[in-house]
Amino acid sequence: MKKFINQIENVLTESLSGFASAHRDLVTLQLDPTYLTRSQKAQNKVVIISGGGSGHEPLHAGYIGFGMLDAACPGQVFTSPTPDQMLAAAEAVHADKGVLFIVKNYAGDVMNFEMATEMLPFEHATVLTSDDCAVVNSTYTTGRRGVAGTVIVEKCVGSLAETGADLATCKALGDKVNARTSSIGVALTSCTVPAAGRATFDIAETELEMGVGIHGEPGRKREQMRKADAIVHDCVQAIVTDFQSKGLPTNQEALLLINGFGATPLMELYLIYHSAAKLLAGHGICVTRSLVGNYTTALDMAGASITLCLLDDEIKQHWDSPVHTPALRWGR
Amino acid sequence: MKKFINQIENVLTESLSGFASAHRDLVTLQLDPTYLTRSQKAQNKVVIISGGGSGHEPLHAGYIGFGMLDAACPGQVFTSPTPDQMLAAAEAVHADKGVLFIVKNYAGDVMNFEMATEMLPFEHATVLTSDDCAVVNSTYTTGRRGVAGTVIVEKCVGSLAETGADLATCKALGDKVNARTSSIGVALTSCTVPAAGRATFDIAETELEMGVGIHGEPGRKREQMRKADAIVHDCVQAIVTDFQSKGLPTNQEALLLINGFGATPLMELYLIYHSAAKLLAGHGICVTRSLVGNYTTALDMAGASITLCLLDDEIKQHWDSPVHTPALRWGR
Amino acid sequence: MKTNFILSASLAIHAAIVAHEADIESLDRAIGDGDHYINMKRGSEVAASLYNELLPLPADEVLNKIGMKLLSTIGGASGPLFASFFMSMAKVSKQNGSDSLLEIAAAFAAGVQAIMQRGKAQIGEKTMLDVLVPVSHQFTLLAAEGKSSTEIAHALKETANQGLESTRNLIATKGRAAGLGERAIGHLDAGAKSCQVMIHTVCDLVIKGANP
Amino acid sequence: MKTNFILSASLAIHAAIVAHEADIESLDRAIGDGDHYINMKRGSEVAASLYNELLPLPADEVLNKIGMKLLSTIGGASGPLFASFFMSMAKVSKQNGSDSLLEIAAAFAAGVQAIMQRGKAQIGEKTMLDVLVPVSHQFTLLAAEGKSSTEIAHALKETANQGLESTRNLIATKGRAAGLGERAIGHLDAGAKSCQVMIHTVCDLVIKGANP
Ligand SMILES: Nc1ncnc2c1ncn2[C@@H]1O[C@H](COP(=O)(O)OP(=O)(O)O)[C@@H](O)[C@H]1O
Ligand SMILES: Nc1ncnc2c1ncn2[C@@H]1O[C@H](COP(=O)(O)OP(=O)(O)O)[C@@H](O)[C@H]1O
Ligand SMILES: [Mg+2]
Ligand SMILES: [Mg+2]
Ligand SMILES: [Mg+2]
Ligand SMILES: [Mg+2]
Repeated sequence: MKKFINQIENVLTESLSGFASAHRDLVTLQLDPTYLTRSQKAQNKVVIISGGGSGHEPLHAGYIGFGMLDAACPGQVFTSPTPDQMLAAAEAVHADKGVLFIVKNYAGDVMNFEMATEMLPFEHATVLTSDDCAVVNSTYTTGRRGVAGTVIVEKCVGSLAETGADLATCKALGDKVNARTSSIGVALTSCTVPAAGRATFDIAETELEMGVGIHGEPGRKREQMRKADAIVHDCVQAIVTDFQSKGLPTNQEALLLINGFGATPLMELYLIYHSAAKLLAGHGICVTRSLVGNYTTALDMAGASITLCLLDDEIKQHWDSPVHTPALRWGR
Repeated sequence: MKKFINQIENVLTESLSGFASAHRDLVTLQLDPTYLTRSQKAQNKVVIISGGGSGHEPLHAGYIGFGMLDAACPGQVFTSPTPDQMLAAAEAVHADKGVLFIVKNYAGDVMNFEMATEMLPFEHATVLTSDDCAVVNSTYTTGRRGVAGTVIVEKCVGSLAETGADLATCKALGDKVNARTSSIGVALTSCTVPAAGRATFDIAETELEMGVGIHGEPGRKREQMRKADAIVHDCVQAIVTDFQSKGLPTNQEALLLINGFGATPLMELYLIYHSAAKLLAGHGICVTRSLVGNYTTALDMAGASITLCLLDDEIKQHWDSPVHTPALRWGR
Repeated sequence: MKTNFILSASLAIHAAIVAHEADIESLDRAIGDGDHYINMKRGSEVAASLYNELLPLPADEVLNKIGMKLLSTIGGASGPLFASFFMSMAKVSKQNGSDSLLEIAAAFAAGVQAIMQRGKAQIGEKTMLDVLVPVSHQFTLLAAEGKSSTEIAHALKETANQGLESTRNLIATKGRAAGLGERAIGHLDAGAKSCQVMIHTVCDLVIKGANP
Repeated sequence: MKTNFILSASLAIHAAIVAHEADIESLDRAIGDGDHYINMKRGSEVAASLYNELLPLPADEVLNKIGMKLLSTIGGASGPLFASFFMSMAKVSKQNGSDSLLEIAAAFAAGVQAIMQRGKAQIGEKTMLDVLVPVSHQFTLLAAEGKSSTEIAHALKETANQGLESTRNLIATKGRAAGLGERAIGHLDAGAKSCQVMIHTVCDLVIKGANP
């Protein structure tokens, strides 16, 4: 393992300190318990708080700021944060209209946020994101994982909250965006968790992991490496099938997010975009919004995920509205 | 080599097509010869054109748009573009106030741009960027390489050009920013050029390349891998020494750019930022502007470069001014 | 249960987790995300570090403080689960006492019940519960039969082994391995492994003569 | 020089470059950026593809068109250098003719001179010039002495070998390897290697009886 680190134990604190210092106009860091908030506390709005294991940067702290999150709680690498972080963050940012938590659907995240909300003295609600269509849903499982689609949920809900909308309305939009969003990921290499010091999985030069998560968990299937168009074809097929099984009409406008896992060059991400947009057009889906880059990473994993969000006027409006965060900024 | 590609020969065209389609509100792609321009042609200003080998994305095409470039000419991977591309781009965007080329100082880039300018029917000038302080300058060599500092030059000159400034003034600012900018890079792994199909250099788990360029050229020295603080210390020392040897006072405000080469997680880049800002403070340098992320990459190389630009009021103004490009956007 | 015993167990558990680094780590790497060992180490370390602070306190408070500390230290899936375990154990110990083996077994059962509630999981879902539930069941049974603490300790070690082994051929329906479908078959569950290690450690203390 | 000869040489050069892929590639990978083989292949391929189009044209136009095409095809450092070579050779061939060996040598010298001007480089800087300059010098000398084309071809192959070998112990002061300082020592220059390959190829055509 070769990484730019000093002591394994200090990686998070040093990195978060650098982040907070580089973006001191936008975010403020608190340690012990660890959470980040906007530098300027918002007033009289539903506050949006997210969090999760570290290693997915810029998710979530990179999305703190006007039009998106009010606070974020980073856990250890790939490990959910703890309830005390969430309680302290909520205490720091709440602005009398309630707290909305945006939580990626993993047992650990769900349980820690749940324990926090049980102790929380404010009105609150939670949007659970579960956009990963690689995980087959069944009544027996904990359900699908939340992956890169979470960024779209955070952007739209964050935008709505800025308008003064109430907690129930914000939660409803989050749930709607989540329901209309589907993702699938492909890994070409594993990532290396700093504290582990070695790759989470081994994979040959001729293989890929299809349906991989964002934690270096093995995917649904180990498959043969093949041309980009063939890989993208299977991903797009999975997403379209997912929408069909939900009864969502696919002949409409969509937002296409091509997300790099951390070690995949932009050159390849745009090539994937090109391939995906063409295939989607064949399904009657017209890509009118896009985001291409590293938005929900898995440390240094080579690979990418494809996320599609079926737009309607409300989602479009909240995607397009101004946002000003370290990692996503437009309109101001 | 595992990459998201179809045919090696089509990588660039497919990737550029994806880029142009994802950012169709901002950029337009022409093929044969290949160049990209703003979707909306600017009027009555010095036009800024850059270009260079591909593989450094988002450099340069990602910086086309208001407040930065008018056009960019991408070459083959790590290979300078050809004069016909530059001539066609200039022909397409020139707006009666002359053409300013921003060229990274490499023999190939310099010669190709030179041959283009010899045939160019418009008033023109060239800013050669040479911020890489790893390459020892001497009267015998071609001089220092242009690396990530090029982004700062493009941003500032692009801002000035929007104000209607004339060609000589734009060139002068570019030269000044370049003179006040110093960079040095460290690679932990090699990159893999798609057409070559294998890593450009081999490097052990215990080694790093100090003073590496952005093309997978070996660096100045192969050194032992060590803690981030020790690596960053040597980089900061090289930059400060460079400024001192140029007679530039270092006790002033600066812009710190921590640039990832493509496979380095944001977590590590912010850790480097934290370490560098602390060390710079010890030299009396106060970091008041920053940029952390993948801005001048070397395909899938793991590693990072540190760039410092000594600010003055003029540079600050042009750094802060609004910019709206695919890869850099603020203020609108 | 005595404060002294709980704190000795906590030190021994920390040592045992560290001694089993390779096993625990590789299991979570195979079908999880590879952090379970790090999480267990962080948790057991912080629990052990409370030794001096907790020594003067009654057992139920000790259990509760350990639970609270784990809650704000471990994170992940195992953090809230183990925290719930200790906090529930504390509550029942306080209400009913935990002097007799039967009372300890009841407190343990309450802890396991809390894990089931928090994680909305049952036995057979390829989690730590596949060790904890049978161990708890057996514990209560043997305590009711009036078996000695040493006899119980020997038996529970064996039950823990079987529980761990039972996770091998299961498909996971809870936790991260749930994303893997059939690929999880053939691997032991990491959380089950660390529970087996901890149960062995505590039972060994008893077998060596410690008084619970 | 005859159109026929130039075009045969162009086909042979393309084949020779491809045959030397491994050598050329590994040299630019060692102290450059690894693309020199790809650049040379792209350039020689496109030059070869012009065969039918150029066959009816006079030699100087053929040389010029090859130069122009290389300029818009190769890129990198070698693109403008080889383009300048051919375009200058074309110009001097047109002015002075290129029927005699002496005239061909003069055109070659003009081509090499153009490379020196475009790249602002001299011999001894660890570039293709370390092959081209001595070859040009030797060519002019032997042509002036009235040596036969076959004699000259044999001699130039040897000169090219020596020139290539001379780059081994140089520090580079031009091109990408200039960033490496002493680390470049011990490696041959990639551009020098491809020039040696091309000169050998053309000389072999002459030795086999082709009429330049
Ligand atoms: N819902 C659940 N109920 C009981 N145990 C669970 C549940 N989800 C996960 N676990 C246990 O937690 C273990 C993983 O813990 P850990 O690796 O620390 O957290 P994470 O899964 O968040 O990375 C699994 O091996 C499993 O035994
Ligand atoms: N200024 C120069 N003058 C002459 N030859 C040069 C010069 N710069 C580079 N070269 C030659 O070009 C070769 C490299 O070509 P190539 O790899 O195609 O381009 P690049 O260096 O742009 O990647 C070097 O090996 C050297 O022989
Ligand atoms: Mg985890
Ligand atoms: Mg090159
Ligand atoms: Mg885990
Ligand atoms: Mg090269």
